[in-house]
Amino acid sequence: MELYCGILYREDYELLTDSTNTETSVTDDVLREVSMTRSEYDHIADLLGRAPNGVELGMFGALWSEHCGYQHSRPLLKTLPTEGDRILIGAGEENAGAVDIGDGLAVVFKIESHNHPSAVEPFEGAATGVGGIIRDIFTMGARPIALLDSLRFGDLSNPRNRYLAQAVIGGIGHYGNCVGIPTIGGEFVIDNSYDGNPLVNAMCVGILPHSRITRAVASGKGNPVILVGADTGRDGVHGATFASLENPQESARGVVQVGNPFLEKLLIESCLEALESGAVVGLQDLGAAGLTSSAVEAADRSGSGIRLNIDSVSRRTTGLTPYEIMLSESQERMLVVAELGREAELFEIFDRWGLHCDIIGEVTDDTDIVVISGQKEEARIPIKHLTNAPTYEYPVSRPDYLDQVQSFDPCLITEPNSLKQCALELLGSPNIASKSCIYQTYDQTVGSNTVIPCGSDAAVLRVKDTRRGIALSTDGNSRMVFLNPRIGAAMAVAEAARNVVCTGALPIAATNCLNFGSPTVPSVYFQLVEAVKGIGDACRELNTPITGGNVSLYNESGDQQIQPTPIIGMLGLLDDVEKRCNLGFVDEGDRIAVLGSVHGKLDGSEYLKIAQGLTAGNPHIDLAFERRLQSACLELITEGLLSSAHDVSEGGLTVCIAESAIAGQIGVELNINAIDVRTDELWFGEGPSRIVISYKPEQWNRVNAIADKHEVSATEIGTIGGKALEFAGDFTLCLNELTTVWNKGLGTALSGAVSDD
Amino acid sequence: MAIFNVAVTVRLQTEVNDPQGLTIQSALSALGFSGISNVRAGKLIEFQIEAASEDVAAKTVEQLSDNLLSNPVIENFEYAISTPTSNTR
Amino acid sequence: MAIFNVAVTVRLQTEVNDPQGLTIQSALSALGFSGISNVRAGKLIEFQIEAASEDVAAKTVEQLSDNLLSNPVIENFEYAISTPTSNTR
Amino acid sequence: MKACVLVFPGSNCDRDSYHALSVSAGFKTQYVWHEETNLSGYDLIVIPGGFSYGDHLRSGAIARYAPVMKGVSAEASKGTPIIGICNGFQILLEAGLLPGAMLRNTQVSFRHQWVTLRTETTLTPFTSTIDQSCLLRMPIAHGEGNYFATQNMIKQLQDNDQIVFRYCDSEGNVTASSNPNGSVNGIAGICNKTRNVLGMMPHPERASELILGGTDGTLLWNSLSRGL
Ligand SMILES: Nc1ncnc2c1ncn2[C@@H]1O[C@H](COP(=O)(O)OP(=O)(O)O)[C@@H](O)[C@H]1O
Ligand SMILES: [Mg+2]
Repeated sequence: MELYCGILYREDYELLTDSTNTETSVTDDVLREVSMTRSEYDHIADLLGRAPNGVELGMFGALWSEHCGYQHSRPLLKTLPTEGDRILIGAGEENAGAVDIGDGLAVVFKIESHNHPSAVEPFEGAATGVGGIIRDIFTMGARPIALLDSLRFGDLSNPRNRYLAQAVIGGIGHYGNCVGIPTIGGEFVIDNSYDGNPLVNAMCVGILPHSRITRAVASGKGNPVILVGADTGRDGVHGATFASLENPQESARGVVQVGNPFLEKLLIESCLEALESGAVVGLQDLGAAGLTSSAVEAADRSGSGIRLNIDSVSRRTTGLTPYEIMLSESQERMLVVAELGREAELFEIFDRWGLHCDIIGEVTDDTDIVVISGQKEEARIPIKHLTNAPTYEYPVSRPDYLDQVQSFDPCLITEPNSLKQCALELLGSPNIASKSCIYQTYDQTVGSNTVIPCGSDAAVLRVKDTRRGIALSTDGNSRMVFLNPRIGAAMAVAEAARNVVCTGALPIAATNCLNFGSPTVPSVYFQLVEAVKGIGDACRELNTPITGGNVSLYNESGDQQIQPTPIIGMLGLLDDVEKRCNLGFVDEGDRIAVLGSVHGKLDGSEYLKIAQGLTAGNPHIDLAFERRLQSACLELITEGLLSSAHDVSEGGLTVCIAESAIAGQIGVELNINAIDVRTDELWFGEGPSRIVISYKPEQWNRVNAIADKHEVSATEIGTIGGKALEFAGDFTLCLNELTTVWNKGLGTALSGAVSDD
Repeated sequence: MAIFNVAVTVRLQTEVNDPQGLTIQSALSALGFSGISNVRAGKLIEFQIEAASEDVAAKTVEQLSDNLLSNPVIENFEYAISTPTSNTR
Repeated sequence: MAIFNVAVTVRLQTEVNDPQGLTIQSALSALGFSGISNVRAGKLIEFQIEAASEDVAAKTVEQLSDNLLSNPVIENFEYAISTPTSNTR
Repeated sequence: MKACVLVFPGSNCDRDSYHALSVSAGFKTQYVWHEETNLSGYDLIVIPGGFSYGDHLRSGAIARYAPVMKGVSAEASKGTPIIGICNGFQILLEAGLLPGAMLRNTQVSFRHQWVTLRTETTLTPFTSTIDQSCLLRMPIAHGEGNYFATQNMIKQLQDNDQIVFRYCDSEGNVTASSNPNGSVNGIAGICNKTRNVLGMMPHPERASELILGGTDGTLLWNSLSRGL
């Protein structure tokens, strides 16, 4: 039945709204349409004491979907640490969490996925993903000041994946550049498991005085409910439930959402101005499940009811049904609850910004959402039923593959013939090579706050009118999570925090996006359950509460589940932004040391994948040590002892040193006394809790003393200088050659050109 | 082999949101051009193609219009082929 | 008063470089579509206009094409006006 | 110094310009809404960057019809210094206050990077105190910054010393590889014949504080205040 949902629906609509209708008359097709099981349907009928009509069923379907209702993840998410001294608005209370950064200011931030829409229409899917997360931030009353994008694609030798990657990058740049919010960081990772199911996660960060924090409430009987912004079309009807369907490409129905960043910019400015007027009671964006979810959530927060007259909703197309109006996901729309009698002030503001608005309803003192069209009541549902989606815990079973991959024995691997060749191959591979061909298309400096743009461990923004700075990073390491879900997820948190620490910032709070396969597959559910535990473990140890996030399940294509991909967005705070640190080597003669272990492990490394074609091993992290390491590094930076700091991640020590050398355009001479260590483990081994630092030679005693104090080893491994990188007699790289390979690697892969080597 | 002139027109599907069209429309009314409605913005891609016959050319044009010049998820395309009458312009 | 359908086509002048056209052209040849040359990208703006007569409509269209829809330094425009045959679409 | 920063729907460097002028340059600065028509009384008018009207049709094409542009024209003929940055440059071109037009960057995509600029003339109120032997560094961030003018126009620009900035390499040579967007002759900024209207693609307002990576932008503000 290859029919557009609206049409299919309209036939059944009559059937369902028929008062003689009994529960059994609902067909499987209709249930599939709203992504609902028959037992859920029966449950709804019990709750209402009657059969739901079509509009009501659609509303339930959307709000009980994973995207809005977190059916499969809510019990898990409850276990995450969400409290802390700095938390002003905790996870789940509002559209995004708010964190105190001192000086009476707060930072609001959140990450969200737009994976399924991007699989269908990558440019618009990514663009509207950015638009959606920006709305979550200014809904809080904050001015958005930064964006980050975390991306995953299948192998770039496949032209479809190259197309998806290019279009997604284009869409992100298009939206962010036009609204004038700098994109200052992100990730770009290639793995076969994302073939046909790319991941597009976008994070937005905003800033505001504590006193301006705005709640997304519909409260106060009689207060008018105003819809501002774009006219409503048939866009993305079923978007919210669509995100829980396993094959988005085939089930793509409705109309693809096309974003309008220009309109969003007008919404940002006008909404911030409207908030300043004091005439706004509550502000709520329209995201997944459109009017339904925003009205329901806003009323639910204040325990009020809400009554909508959908005939007042301005439309872009003719013939929209009440069902479509309630579920349309047309972009760039906001719901404003005004103080009764002050609507005119708000209309004046929106009008000046050239925005259209309609009064579409009012707040009531019961606890129902009522939808009216003409004289007819199209829906009446107690709000609590819509917001309390049933939750499920699926059978969990430890995946069979784990024993096999974890029993990996490095002795069976032969060390590479040419370490140099291997190093160059790694440096030019898409996951390690410079991402500049991506972020060169992003405006990174609009807003005049960018102190460290894309290209470092974390980006740093100054906070105007204060001495402070904030640092931001997104990190995920799906291969490690695949090999050991709990440890891998903890490692992602640790890496995000470590990246922020390397700039001299104290990690203070985190957001997360859980991108997983189908939760109904027991081994996938195991990955989800374990990963959430791992995030909790690390956030507790590192004292970085989770302030919010998003869950994206059913990421699979065919039978292929994506690698489990929790993405962590980390916020760090610098009390004095002048004390920041960067990753590039600075001066001839500076010394280099490693904090933490000098060599890593082959487990789950990029080297093992690229040079040996293996995804294997059992990663490990000592979280208590990680915390001490981060404290040591922070103290070294705040004491002003370091010239550079760079976290050791993919590609191990070689890549870490190479990146710092390229950034500073200066060579190094390493002298490492590593007997008993395989050369590949030494140079390409990975593992958490390692930072390469550089400093003036005369500071070594102080550096060492601070490391000692935190019970962290600091090992001197070399000196900065020259135009070559001497890897302790094992191999030598020429800085020029290295820079070219690293700079060109990704651009070449993305354009589909065959590389020379 | 002959050379054919091709013009491919790409339009957003009617139900798809057209921010460009909407912005132009409101600019026009702000400029005092009244009575203008349903503004939609599309693309025109023109080129020359060398092919054995018009049919062969049409086949190629169809293929590349569908895959490259337009995005079937949100757009429709249309094309016209003609033999160059002269080589000016 | 009648309603007319209008299509305005805007093209870059021939002597002006067309980065978009060049990019499309190299993408096409990279993908193996050979024998394609002189790719040029243009714009199509379609709308409806209410006017007393086709002549009146044409005058307005000419004016707004010249002032807003195209930039005479780099572009040329062309338009076609027709009466809607039916009111569907 | 009294300066104003115009605000169009979709301007997004208005706040940055305001910040640079008021905090870094110490000008008394005000925002002016696109519906105003009287711009008299300012020593400097800034048309900021961004995506006015979403850059639909062509960048600057719609903004140039905003009521405030009448005021801009009037002030341009009175000799008031007017600077259009990025989208502001595009608007000045569309308005005919500067010659030429903008095309899409040769790479077609948007481009953000720090560039090096050579000051081609100090005979403008914006560059009067700049030492020409010192190259300037500031960011660009645009998708349509590929400046186009006919051979004739270029000749006139050259003959009248209207080319103000060119993109160059670290040695000051204008080369193909130092040209970030395909602009004809590496042109990054031009002025009108009477020299009081400057359009430039690079963003001096984003290079007006050390913490943002450079202060070369302040050389323009200094020239302006020195000139008055
Ligand atoms: N999609 C992207 N968008 C913006 N910046 C990116 C993107 N991908 C990578 N970057 C930037 O490139 C740099 C290197 O990325 P990555 O190797 O993931 O860093 P790390 O390993 O330190 O987390 C970082 O500064 C990161 O922010
Ligand atoms: Mg890092």
